[in-house]
Amino acid sequence: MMIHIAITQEAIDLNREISSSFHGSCCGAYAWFAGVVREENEGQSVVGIDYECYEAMAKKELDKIFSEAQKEWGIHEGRLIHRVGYLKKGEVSLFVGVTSPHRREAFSALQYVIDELKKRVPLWKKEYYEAGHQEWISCHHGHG
Amino acid sequence: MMIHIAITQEAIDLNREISSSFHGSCCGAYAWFAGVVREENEGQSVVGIDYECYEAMAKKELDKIFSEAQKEWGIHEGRLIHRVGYLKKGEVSLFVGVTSPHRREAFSALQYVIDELKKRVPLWKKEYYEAGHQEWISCHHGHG
Amino acid sequence: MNISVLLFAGLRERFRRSKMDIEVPPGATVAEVFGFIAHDPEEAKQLLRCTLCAVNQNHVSKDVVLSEGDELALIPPVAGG
Amino acid sequence: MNISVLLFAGLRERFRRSKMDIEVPPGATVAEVFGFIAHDPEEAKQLLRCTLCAVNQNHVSKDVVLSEGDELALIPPVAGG
Repeated sequence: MMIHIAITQEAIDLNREISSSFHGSCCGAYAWFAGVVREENEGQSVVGIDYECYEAMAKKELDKIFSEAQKEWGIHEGRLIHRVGYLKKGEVSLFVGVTSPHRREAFSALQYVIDELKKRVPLWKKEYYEAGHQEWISCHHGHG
Repeated sequence: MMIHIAITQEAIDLNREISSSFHGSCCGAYAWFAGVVREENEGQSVVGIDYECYEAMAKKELDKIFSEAQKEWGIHEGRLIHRVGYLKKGEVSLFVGVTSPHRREAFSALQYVIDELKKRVPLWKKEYYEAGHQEWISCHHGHG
Repeated sequence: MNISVLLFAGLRERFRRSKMDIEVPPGATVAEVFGFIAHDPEEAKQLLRCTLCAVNQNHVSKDVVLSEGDELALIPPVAGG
Repeated sequence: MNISVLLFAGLRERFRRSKMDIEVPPGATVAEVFGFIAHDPEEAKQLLRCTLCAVNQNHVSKDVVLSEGDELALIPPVAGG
């Protein structure tokens, strides 16, 4: 299995990620996800989100998560890129791609990776509201 | 809800589809799927697949399927493009994209649309094998 | 009365055409059309069993009565994606 | 012995720094570190309750004994994506 994991300060280029994750006829199913900073969360107008990461550990943990997904669903390739720093509403915070011979496995693995990311990976976000205040969000209030 | 449905003879351009389906900060979750002609199906080497479609009815049925998904999960946008004609292994036969405020709804809707497409939409495929023979496939042997 | 029958995939190949314009008695049902197009009663029965039908692009049951000018599509098991 | 404590998100803001290099007695456990960095015992208890810990990038339980040079990360509730 090929795994690509990145934590980046730079804008996520969806076309580049899609192109990089697409190749080969071994797989019938390609499933992708992008998480985007929403303009609204629980009734409040959001202007942006600051993402913070314990990078060395996040990468280790993501690697484990993909290995678990591979073991369970036999995915062929996994790709994940998470942006950190301040993102304005509408910007992409997360891209995940999973490749597998059949679609059910691809969907299950894709959802597993994102669910586990939100539970286990040391990443934090602070929302900035139009009203002027800010708030650290825990996964129980997750937006994606 | 915005719905884009197309049946096409031309190669599906993933980058164009992703770019077209991405916009706005109303949605936190973008989920995409691509189905690709696999080089192998049930132990046989596949060289290509011929897709046939009853286009007028297929579009009607896809429209219904997206409406059902919208009603059930409140998706904001749906996009589906299915290629017809002869495709070589490795080529994209299907692209589906779904946009919604939260990821669970996007994933549920995306899977529903593909499952229903395979059950209800008048589309057929004939596999061409390296060994020289051909076979019409019914959804119970589906490859995606 | 005249109707059109659309054929797809394996059926199109079996009948070597994608469309048949045929004449059927007024009041004919969808099921009865199979008798007109099949080569023999055995084939008609087999087709009836494993084919879905749509009239003017809407799924119908096989006891529906056809009208002049209807477009009847015979839909073998589908497999898109 | 000397250890490093990494602080993130709300904890980083509360302590106004992302890293503390502190000295603790040999044989100190992860839980005991909270007593050294908190402003008072009440805060130490509250932090212990809602913070996960990792030593050298592996999750550990709070009764683990630390070693010279360990990197202890205090992990408030996460929320990526």
